Amino acid sequence: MMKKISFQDLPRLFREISETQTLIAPIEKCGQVNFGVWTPDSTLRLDALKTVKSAKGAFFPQVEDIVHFRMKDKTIDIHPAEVLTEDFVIFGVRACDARSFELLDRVFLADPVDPFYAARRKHGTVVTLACNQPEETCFCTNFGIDAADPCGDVTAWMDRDTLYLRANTEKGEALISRLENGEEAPVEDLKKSIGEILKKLPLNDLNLTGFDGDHLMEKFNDPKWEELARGCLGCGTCTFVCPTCQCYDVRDFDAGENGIQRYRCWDSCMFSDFTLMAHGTNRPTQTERFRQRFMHKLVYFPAKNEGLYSCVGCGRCLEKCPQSIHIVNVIKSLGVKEDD
Amino acid sequence: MSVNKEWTPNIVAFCCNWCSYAGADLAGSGRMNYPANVKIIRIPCSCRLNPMFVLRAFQRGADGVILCGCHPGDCHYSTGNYYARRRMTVLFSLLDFMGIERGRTRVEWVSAAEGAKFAATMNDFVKTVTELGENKKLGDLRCKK
Amino acid sequence: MSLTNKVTAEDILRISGVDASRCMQCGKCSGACPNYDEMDYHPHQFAAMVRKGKITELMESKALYQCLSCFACSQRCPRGVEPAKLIEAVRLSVIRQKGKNYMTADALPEKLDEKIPQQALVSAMRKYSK
Amino acid sequence: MQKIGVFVCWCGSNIAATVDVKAVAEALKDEAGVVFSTDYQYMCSENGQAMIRQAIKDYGLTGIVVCSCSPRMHEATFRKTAVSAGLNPYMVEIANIREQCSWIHKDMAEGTEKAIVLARAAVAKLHRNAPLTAGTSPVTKRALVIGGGIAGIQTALDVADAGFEVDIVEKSPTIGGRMAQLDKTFPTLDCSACILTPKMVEAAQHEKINIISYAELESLSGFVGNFTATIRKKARYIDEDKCSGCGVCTEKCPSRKGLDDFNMRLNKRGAVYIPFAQAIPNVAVIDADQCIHFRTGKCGLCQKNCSAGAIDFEQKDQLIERQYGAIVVATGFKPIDASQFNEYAYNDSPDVVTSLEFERIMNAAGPTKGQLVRPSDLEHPHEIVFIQCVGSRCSEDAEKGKPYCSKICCMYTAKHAMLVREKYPDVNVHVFYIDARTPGKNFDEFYRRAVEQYGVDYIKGMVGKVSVEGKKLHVQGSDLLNGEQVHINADMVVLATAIEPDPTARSLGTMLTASMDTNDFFTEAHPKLRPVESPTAGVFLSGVAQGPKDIPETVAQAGAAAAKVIGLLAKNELTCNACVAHANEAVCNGCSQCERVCPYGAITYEDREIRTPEFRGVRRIATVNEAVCQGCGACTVTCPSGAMDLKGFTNRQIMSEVDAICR
Amino acid sequence: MQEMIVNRLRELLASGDYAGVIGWSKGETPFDRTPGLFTEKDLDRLCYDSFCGSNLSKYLIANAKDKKVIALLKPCDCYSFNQMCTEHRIQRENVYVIGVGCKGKIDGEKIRNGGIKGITGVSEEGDLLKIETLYGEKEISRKDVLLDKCLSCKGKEHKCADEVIGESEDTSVGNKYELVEKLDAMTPEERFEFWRGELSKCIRCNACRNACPACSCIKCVFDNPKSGVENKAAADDFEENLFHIIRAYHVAGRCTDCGECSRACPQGIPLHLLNRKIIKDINELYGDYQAGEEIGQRHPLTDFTFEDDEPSVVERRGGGK
Repeated sequence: MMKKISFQDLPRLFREISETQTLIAPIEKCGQVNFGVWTPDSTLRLDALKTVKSAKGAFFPQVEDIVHFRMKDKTIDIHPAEVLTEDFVIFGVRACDARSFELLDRVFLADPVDPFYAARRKHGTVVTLACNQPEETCFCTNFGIDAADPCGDVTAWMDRDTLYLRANTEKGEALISRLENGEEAPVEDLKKSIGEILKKLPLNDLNLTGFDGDHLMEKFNDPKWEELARGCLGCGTCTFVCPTCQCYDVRDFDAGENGIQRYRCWDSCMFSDFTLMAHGTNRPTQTERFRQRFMHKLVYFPAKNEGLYSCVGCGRCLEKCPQSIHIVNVIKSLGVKEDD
Repeated sequence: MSVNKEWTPNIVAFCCNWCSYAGADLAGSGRMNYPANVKIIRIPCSCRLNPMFVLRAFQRGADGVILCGCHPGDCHYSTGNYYARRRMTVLFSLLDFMGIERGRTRVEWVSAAEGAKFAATMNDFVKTVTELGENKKLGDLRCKK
Repeated sequence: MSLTNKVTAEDILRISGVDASRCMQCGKCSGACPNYDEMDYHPHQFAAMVRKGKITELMESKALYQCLSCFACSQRCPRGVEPAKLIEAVRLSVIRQKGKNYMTADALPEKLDEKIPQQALVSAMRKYSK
Repeated sequence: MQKIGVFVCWCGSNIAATVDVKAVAEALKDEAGVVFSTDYQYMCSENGQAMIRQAIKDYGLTGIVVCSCSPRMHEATFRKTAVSAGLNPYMVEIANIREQCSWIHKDMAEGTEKAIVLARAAVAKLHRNAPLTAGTSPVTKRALVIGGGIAGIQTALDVADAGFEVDIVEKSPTIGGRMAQLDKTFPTLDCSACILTPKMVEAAQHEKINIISYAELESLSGFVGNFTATIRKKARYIDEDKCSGCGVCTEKCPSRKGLDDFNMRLNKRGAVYIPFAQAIPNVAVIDADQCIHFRTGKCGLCQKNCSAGAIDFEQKDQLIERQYGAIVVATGFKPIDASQFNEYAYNDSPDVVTSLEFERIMNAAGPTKGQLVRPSDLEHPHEIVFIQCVGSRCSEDAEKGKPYCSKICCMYTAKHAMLVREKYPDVNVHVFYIDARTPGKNFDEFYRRAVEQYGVDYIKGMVGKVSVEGKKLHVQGSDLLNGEQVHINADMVVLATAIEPDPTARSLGTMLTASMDTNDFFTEAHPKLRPVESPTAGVFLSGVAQGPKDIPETVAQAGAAAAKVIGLLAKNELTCNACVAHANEAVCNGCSQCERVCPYGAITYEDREIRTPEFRGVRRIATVNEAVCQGCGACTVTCPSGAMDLKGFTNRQIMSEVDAICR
Repeated sequence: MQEMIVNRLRELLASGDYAGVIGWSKGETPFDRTPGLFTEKDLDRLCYDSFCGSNLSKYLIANAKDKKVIALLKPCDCYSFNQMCTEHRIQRENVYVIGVGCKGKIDGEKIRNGGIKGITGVSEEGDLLKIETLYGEKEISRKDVLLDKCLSCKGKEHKCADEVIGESEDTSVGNKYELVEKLDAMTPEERFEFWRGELSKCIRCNACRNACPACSCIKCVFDNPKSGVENKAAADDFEENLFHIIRAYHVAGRCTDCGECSRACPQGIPLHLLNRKIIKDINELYGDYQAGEEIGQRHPLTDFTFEDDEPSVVERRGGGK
C-alpha cells in the first residue's frame, strides 16, 4: 500500500521516529553529505544523490569495539563489547547502497555469523529512495539494479513536494503504517522518467563477459594490471567510499588505566600493510594490491556467489579517486572489447 | 591513596639532562616547593623532544606540557636548543591555530644553577594550567578515568 | 647656589645615556683634555663622582663651564663612557634648575681668549643665558 | 617480557620522611613485569648493592629500577652494580624520588603517590630498554700539533717523550714562535733564546717528532682517534734535505727590499733568508714576492752560489695527508695592529714602537744589535714613555680594542723599564698604567724592584695624546694620584699593545669544528674542570690560542694538554657513547634532513643493499658514526619516518614514560 | 599545446634514451585524467589539457629510480620536484623535465558542487566552459571552477624545466593567507570548532598523505607497527587531530604548498590550511622561504639563528582573541 507525506511534514515524521529509535539519514556537515544521526538541528540532504561514504557504515561502522581487556593486579579481566539491542532506521538509502547490504550479508551473515553485523541488520529498518537524477558516474544498471524502484524495508520516491513511500517488509510496514495513503500514479510517472534517464547513462553497457571464475588465471595474469595500477597512490579512498568493500583490521589500543580496547576498523587492500603478517606482506607491490581489489570484486566474489559481482555501480570511486583510477577502467581494459 | 580532592592538572615536564634536569635537582636540594602534579621526564637534550611526545602526553591525560632546556648558547651539544626553539614555536603555533589553549604548552630555559627558577617556573605553569582547567580538546576519551 | 631640585645619578644617566659605572678610572680622558688645568674637576672625576652620586658638587663646579665640549675625552675613552656627555648632562641639569641665568653678555669680554674658539662662546651663550 | 626488580631507597629519612617507601615498593609489585620489589635504607651502600645483586640472581631479573636520588648522583653506581651481577648496565633505570619528589613535597600522601608514578614510569621505560654495548673505535697513535711556538714545542716534547709520534705544523719557516723574538723573560730576566733554543733543538732531534715547517692545515676530516689531516707544505724553493743553512745565499741575494718579519719589520732582509740564526729547521726560504728570479726570470745568484745545490725554483706546494689520533691547537697570538690607535702617534713617528718591536730593539740579535737607539735617527734616547693597556680592557662595544686584559703587558713593561734603567741609567723611564696587575710567583716583587730599585717613574693614569714636536714626542697624560696633567717630552714611546689570537685561528676553528669565543680564542670544554680540552673530542688547547697567558702558564698548559693527549693515545681503542642515534634502514628515506642538524657531522649516507619484504635493492641510507655521535637526538626529531632513533632514549621508551606518567 | 608536447615527446623518445613519459591520459568521465607512464607506442593516449590538475612529480620517485624518464611538470609541480631532489628521493639526472604551460586547472568537483549534474561532456571556449549533461547544456565561467590551488598560484616560472612548452599564466587571486588570517582572527573556541567540524569528516583514507609529494616516506609512522603510534582509523577525535597535526608538522619547511592534500581529500577538508599556517609562521618568524625553489636548500626547521624568537612568541603574535 502506497503511503505519502509532504516534505513539510517530514521533519515531524523524523522527530517521531527519532523519539523511539536512532534515525540515520544523509546529513550535510562542513559542505559534505554523509549518513549520520539525524537531530532536529541537522541539515537533511535527501536530494544528495551520493553521500561521500556509502550507507554501509550503518551496519558495518568504520570503527567498532569488540572486546576490552583490563589488567587487575596480575590477572586479566575480559569484557566482550555488547551487540546492538536497539532499533534504528536508516533513511534515504539509494538503490546501489541497498544492494550492497545484500552483498555484505553474504560475507557477514555466512557462517560464522558476525554478531555485531547481524544485530545491526536485525534492528535496522532500511528506507530506500529512488534516484530522480542519476549521474554520469552511475552504472548500477549493469548489475541489474533498478534505481527507479530500489529494494529495502521501505521504498520512497520524491515527487515535487511529496514523498511517496511503500513498505516492502513487516519492519517497513511498522514504520510507515500510520502515514496517509498515497496514489500510485505519480510514482509510476517518476519510475518512467527515471527509467528514461537510466537508459541514457554513458556507462550503461559495460561488458562483463569473462569476469568469472572460469577466467580467473587469465584475468590474474593479464599484463595490463601494471599500467592500470601505475597511477594508484595506494590510498584507501576507493575502498572507504565503496559500499561493498568489507575488509577490516583488528587493532588494540592501550588506554593505560582503562585497559586495552580491541576494536576493528575498515581496512583497505590498497594499503601497504593490508594482511601484513609476521613474515611481511604477500602483496609487496601496489600493482598486486590493486589487482587484488578488482579481482575480488569482479572475479573471486562472483566465482563464489553465483556470479554476483561485488560492485553495485554507485560510481563513488569514479568521483573520489584523486587520480581517476577506478573499476570502469579495469572492466574496460581487461574485459572483452565490443568488436572482439 | 588519591582521596577525593579537587582537580589538579597533570603536568609533564621534559627536561634536558644537562641543564634543566640538574636545575630540577637543585630545586630539590634547595627544598624548593612546587606542586606534585609536575612529573619530569629526562631527555638528553631539548632537541630530543618530538612533537609526537607532546601530543601523546595530551592524549593520555596531561593538561600541560613544558619543555625545559639549556639557555640558548649553553646547549651541551652546542646547537640542540636552537632547533628545539624553532620546532616548538612552529608546533605551538599550529596547536594554537587548531584552537588548543596557548597556555598548555611552554618552553622555558633553565640552567643547572637555576633551581629557584625551575621551581618558580613550575609553580607558574601549574597556576596557568589550573586556570585553564582540564584538557578537553586534545584528550582521548578512551584514556579518561 | 641653592638647588631647587635634587639631581641623582639616575637623572644623569637618563639625560646623557652614559653609564658611568663602566668607567675603569684609567684617566685617559683627563690625559686627553686640552683644558685640564683650568678645571677644578677633571673628566675622569666626573665619571667617578656621578657614580657616587656627588652631582651637587659637580653642578656647582667651575669645570662645567671650562669644558670646551671638544669631545677628546669621549673619543679616547676605551670603555665608551663619554665624559663629555656626562659633563653636558650635569650642565643641562643646572640649566633645568629654575630661575638662573649663568652667562650674560657683560661677562663675555673677560672670557675672551684667543685659544677659545668663537663657536664655543656662541653656543655657550645660547645655552647658559636666558 | 622483562623480569623487573624494583628497589626503593629510603635515603635515610631523606626520602622516607615524605614518601612511604614501603607503600611504593608494595604498589610496584602489581606492575606488569615486576617480579620483585623491596625497599632499603641506603640502596647505594654496599649492603644495598649486595641486595640488588642477590635479587638479580635469585629472580633472574632482566632489568632493575632503583627509586632513589637523582640519576646524576648514582646512576653510574647502580649500573656498575648491575654489571657485577651480570646485567647489561643499560638495563638500569632510576626513578628520581628524592630531588624531584621527597625533597620538594611536604605531604606524605602526595609524595608517595608521585613516587609511585615516577617508579611506574621507570618500569614502563625499562620494558622498552635493550641491552646496549658501547661501540669502540681504534686510535691512531700520532698527534698533530698546530703551531710551533713554545706551547706547541712543549706539548710535542711531552707527547713524544711518552713514546707517541708527533707532527708539528708551523706556518712560518721556523719553529720558535713569539718566544724566539723575546730578549729576556720576566721575572727572572733570563735570556729567552737561551732557554728556548735548546727545546727547539730537542724537538728537532727527537726521533718521535716530525717538524713540518712553512706549512698549514688544509683540511680535516674524521673524529677523535681517527682524524685525517691534509697539510699544505708551502714551497720554500729550497730543498730542505740539501740545505746546510750556511747562509751564503742570503748574503749573495741582491734583493734587499723584503721586510724582516722576525724583527717586526724594523729592518730589511734579502729575498732568500733564514729567519734567525737558531732557526729550526736551519734552512733558507725564498720570498717569491721579492725574489728577482721570480719577478723577472733572471738573477739566480743564490742558485749559482749554493754549493749544496739546494735552490729549487721549480718547487711546488706539497700536500701531505696523514692520520692522527689527537690534535693540539697551539696557534698562539699576535699583537694587535697599533696603527688604529693614532692618538699615540704610532703612524706619525717611527719612535713610537710596540712592545714587541722594542723587544727586538733591545735584543742583541735584533736590528740594532741590542743598542737602545731611536729608530728615526738611531740616536740614544733620554726619555722613554711606556703606555700600558693599549687596546686592552676596552668595552665590548668599543670601535677598537679588546675587552679582555692581555695579562702579560704589566710584567713585560716592568721588565723593559728595568732593563733600560739597568743598561742605561741615564735614561728616564715613565710608565703610564691603569692598574699594575702582577699576580704570580715573584711578579709583584719584580714590579716593586722596577719602582724601588730602578727608579722607574710609574704614573697612574693614561696618556691622552702623543704628538710629534720636532724630534721629540710630546706626551700628555694624566696623573690621577697627584691630580695633575703630565707633559713629557719623550724620545721614544713604547705601546703595550693588546694581544689577540693568531688570524689563522678562526678558519682553523671552523675546520676542527672547535668552538671559539667572540674574540676568536678557542673555547675550553669546561672553564674550570676541562681547561685544556676543546668541546670537540680529540681536540686539545695549548697556550695563548685558548686565552692570554705568560710563558710559565703556557708551558704548564702545554704539558697539561700533552697529558690529555697521552691519555688518549695510550688507549688502543675508544669506548664510544652507548646512547647513540641509529637509523633503521628498513624505513630510512635517505632524505638528508638528519645530516643537516647533526652538530658533530656524525651522519653520512651510503647506498646500501636493503632486503625487506617490501623492498629489495639498493637505497640511500643514513649511517651514524657511533664514535662521533654524542646522543643529543636532534636527528631523531627531524626524521619524519621515525627511522632515526636514539638508543637509550628511543621514541617508544619516552612515550612509555609519558603513558605511565599520564595514566 | 597537446600536439606540440606529443610531437616533442615523439622526438625525445625516438632517441631511446628514455623509458617513457610521466603524463596524463583521458579516462571515462569528462574530468578523468589518469597518470601513467607512456612509451612511444601509446603516446596517442597522452593528454594534456585543463583538467590535468594532479601533481605528477611524486611518481618520479618510483618511476625514475633506475631508468631515465621524461616528466611533464606544471610550474607548481616543479617546486615539489626540486624538494624531492633535495631530499634525494628523485635523482635529478634521471629526469628530463618538460615544463608544460598552465593557465589554471579546472576542478570537476566544483562544477558538480555548483549544481551541474550528469555531466557527459565539457568543452572550453575561451573563458567559458560549455557543459553537456544528461539534463541539458550548461555554461560556467572557467575562472569560477579553477582548482583551489590555482587561486594561490606560485607563478608561471618552471623552476626546474629542461625545456618549456606552452604559455603559462599566473592565476593567483588575492591574498593566499586570507583563510589562515580569518581563522587566526577567531577565538580559540571558534577555531577549535572549525577544525573539529572539518576533521571529523576524515575517513583516514590517507589520500592526503599519499598524494603529498612531501609525504614521501618509505614507511609512514602511522603505518609502522613498530613506531608505537601506528593507527589505521581514528577511533577517537584525538586520533583525527593527531594524524593531521603530525602530518602537517612532518612536512613543515618541506611543504611547497602544492595543494594536493586538499585536492585529493574525498571529504573536502581544507587540509592545506594547516600547512599554509606553518608556511606563514616560518616566513614571518624566520624569513621568507619557499620550499622547492631550488635543489639543495636547507629548510628553516633544520636551521636556526641565535636571535630566533622564543616559542612564547606564539602567545604574543597574530590575531586571535
